[in-house]
Amino acid sequence: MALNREQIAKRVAQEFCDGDYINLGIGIPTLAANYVPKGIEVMLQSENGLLGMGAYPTEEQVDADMINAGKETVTAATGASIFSSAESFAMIRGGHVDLTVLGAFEVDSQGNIASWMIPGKLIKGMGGAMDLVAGARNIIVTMTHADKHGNSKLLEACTLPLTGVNCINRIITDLAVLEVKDGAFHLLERAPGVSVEEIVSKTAGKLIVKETTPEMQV
Amino acid sequence: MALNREQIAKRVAQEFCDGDYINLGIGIPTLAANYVPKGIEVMLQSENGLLGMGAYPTEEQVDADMINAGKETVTAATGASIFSSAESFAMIRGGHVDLTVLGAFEVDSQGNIASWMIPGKLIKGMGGAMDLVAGARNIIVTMTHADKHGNSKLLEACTLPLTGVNCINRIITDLAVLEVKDGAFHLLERAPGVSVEEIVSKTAGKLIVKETTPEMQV
Amino acid sequence: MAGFNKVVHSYAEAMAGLENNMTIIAGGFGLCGIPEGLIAQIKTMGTTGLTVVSNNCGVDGFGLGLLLEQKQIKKMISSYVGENALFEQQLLNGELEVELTPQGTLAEKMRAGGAGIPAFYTATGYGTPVSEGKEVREFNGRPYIMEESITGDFAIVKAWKADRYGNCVYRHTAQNFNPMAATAGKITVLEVEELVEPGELSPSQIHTPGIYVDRVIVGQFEKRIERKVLSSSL
Amino acid sequence: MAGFNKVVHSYAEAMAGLENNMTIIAGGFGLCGIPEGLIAQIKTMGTTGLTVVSNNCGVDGFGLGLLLEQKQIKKMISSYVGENALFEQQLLNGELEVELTPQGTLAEKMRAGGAGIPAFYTATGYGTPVSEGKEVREFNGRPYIMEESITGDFAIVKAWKADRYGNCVYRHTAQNFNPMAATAGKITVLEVEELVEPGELSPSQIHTPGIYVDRVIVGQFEKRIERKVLSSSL
Repeated sequence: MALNREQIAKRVAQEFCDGDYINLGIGIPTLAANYVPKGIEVMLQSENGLLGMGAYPTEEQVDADMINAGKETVTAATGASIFSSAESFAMIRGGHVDLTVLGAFEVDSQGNIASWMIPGKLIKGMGGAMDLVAGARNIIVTMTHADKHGNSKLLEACTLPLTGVNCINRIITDLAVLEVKDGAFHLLERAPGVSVEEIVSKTAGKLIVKETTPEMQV
Repeated sequence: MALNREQIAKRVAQEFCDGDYINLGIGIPTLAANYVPKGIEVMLQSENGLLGMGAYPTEEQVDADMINAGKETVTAATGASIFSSAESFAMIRGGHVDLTVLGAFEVDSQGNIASWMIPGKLIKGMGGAMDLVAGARNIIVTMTHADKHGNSKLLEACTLPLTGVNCINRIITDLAVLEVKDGAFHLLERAPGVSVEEIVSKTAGKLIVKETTPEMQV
Repeated sequence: MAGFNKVVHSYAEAMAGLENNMTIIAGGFGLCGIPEGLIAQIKTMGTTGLTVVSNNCGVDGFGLGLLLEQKQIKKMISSYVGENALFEQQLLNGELEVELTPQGTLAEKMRAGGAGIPAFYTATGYGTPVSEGKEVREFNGRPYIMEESITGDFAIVKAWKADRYGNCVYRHTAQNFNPMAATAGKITVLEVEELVEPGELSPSQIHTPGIYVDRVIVGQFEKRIERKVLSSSL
Repeated sequence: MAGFNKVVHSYAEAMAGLENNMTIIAGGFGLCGIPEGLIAQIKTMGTTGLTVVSNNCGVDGFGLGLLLEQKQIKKMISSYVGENALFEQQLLNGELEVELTPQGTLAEKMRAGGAGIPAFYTATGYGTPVSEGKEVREFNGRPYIMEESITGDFAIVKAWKADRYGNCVYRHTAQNFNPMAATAGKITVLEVEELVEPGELSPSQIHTPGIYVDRVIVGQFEKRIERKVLSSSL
């Protein structure tokens, strides 16, 4: 069965390594912070200028001057630092953030990503996403495998305006974990109970499937 | 009679305006800090990362971590700030420093300055001088009018490697105060007892002299 | 000795000199760390044709959103439109010119503007609509685009504590774009929560040295919260 | 949970991985804020063919001057040679390659290197020997030259207090080039006066966030003064 949001977040968290500095986008990526594997320590970077994002505040801790990039109230973890937007993006663009996890409208088999506008319909703006995909050492996209009409979001070539080119390393969807390399999606894992055939049918871009595809552990 | 170092410094200080942020080079410029006119307040910038340089320390105040750009021990004045070299030069190069006073080997009538090397003989390095002459809003050079052999240091065109081009506004020497504009030196003041003829004879570059040239008040 | 006393006592003084069609650089991220009183003053003045450089444009009815409502803004240079219905609507209608700029590029453009750097290269936006019309250049085999710096006629900045020299510190994540904005205005105006005596702020801990600041005004802040999320809400 | 414990207990560990012909970026201005123990370790290791990026090269017999004496340095990228006889002599003799770089350009090159900016434009050095071979470009009618960024295999940095995450603060003007150096090394090593518990440094007052730092070692510092000038010496 397709994973729910919490399950996708859990699978994302399995990608975290001890000592990683990680930037988590709004939505599912942010949920992954709740599932950091036991025995490892990671630091979360929020691009509005906070390294070492802590838990959400209690009512007493709420402070309008303490927010994350999603404009949510947060706290600072022990060992946190707070700085300007220029410093924050120097960090991101200079390749100092180990991992970025973000959502997308579309990803293609060249590792391109589209996530910030649908011409004529919706303009969110790119915020920090273009900087993150250009700068982080490792980039994971989380999204549903297909849109609500059943159309694949894993394409041969993105149709929407791009956020970045040749930058996505890994995709974690409600159906599968895939690697992007050499101009193709490589199926690594499938959601428990989801067949390879379903994944094949919902992947528009070139997909490489090995003889056996293990189920995700979530 | 030609001014001594202290007198040149006194004349330099007359150029200071209330509220000015000023960078003073090593040597005579630094001495000018002792002659800030009564009733005005200026802040001294030291390019190693100190805005609001104070007096030299007492023996008890000496601190190896508190130096100026001349590597001398200093103190911080009230209202001082301390920052990185990148921030310091952002300030300088971004045009936020009102006035820079520095020494030179040669200046020419195009406002060019040479101050950091004599090929084959001496290489001091440019330090922050190239940044200062490219960035400050107003730049004054202090030096002796002629070298120890009597050769003019105010030339038609500098002969030594340049520090900056078209950047010097004013020159204060032991003999005169001059403005640099429209490809010529303009004599504004002469040292007490120094004749216009002497200044003319010791100025190699084009010199414009008005009918009367007042004496400096030092 | 008035040279370094930058404190003004009215918003009219604080924004004196602002004219139609000027460019304003504004600190703040969402509604966090925004110069609330200075924005209100611009609304009061009714200045129009403004170009505003700010990561966001407030929300409907608060922050820079107030100036959108009054149609005082001709052009926004921002990274994010989402969650601001009027902004998105004016943009889609073509009533408002918008230069969407990646957040890091925007921060760096302001810093560069303040630091005398007219342009720099960045990988951000290469191969996307952001790179259209911009020079592409390779360094060490990777393509980068050239981005030019931004300066403003005014910079409006929100700080926590400042002294009369304009030295200031920002509070928590209300720092955000404020330090860069402060460096990039021909006239930089600081709206602060608290005026302190010179010397109270430790020299090594000052976020923005006073050299960048022209005027300081003590303001009152509502500090509206966009998304109050509590640990118990999870 | 060793992920963020960057503290090492020997200078050998601190500089492990340094090899001949590598590039080292060093913080410090003159003898102020230099990583004394890390420099001594490089002398002990005897590594040669080094390119060292540092505003100065210490003095004869102290700081980076020690590495000049041992001829461990192939090339210096610096702004200032004055007051260092051996430096000037090796330069004039052609024994040492020197890329003289304006101080502000040097600081900006390090910052750019750490910030993913491969090149930027500056007015500094235009029309001087520094601009030779560099692209000249006009912005708003003024000529600028293009300068490329600098990164190093190692950055050696001196801080005052740091925690095990590598978050640190610098003391007074011993800050100088250290913050930029810290961002520009593939491996950044911090030599500090004092190790503090995480949380002791206020988050908003940290000068260099730990993300830039790979190793932290507590050192002993002589802190030699180059020019002791007293108020009474005037």
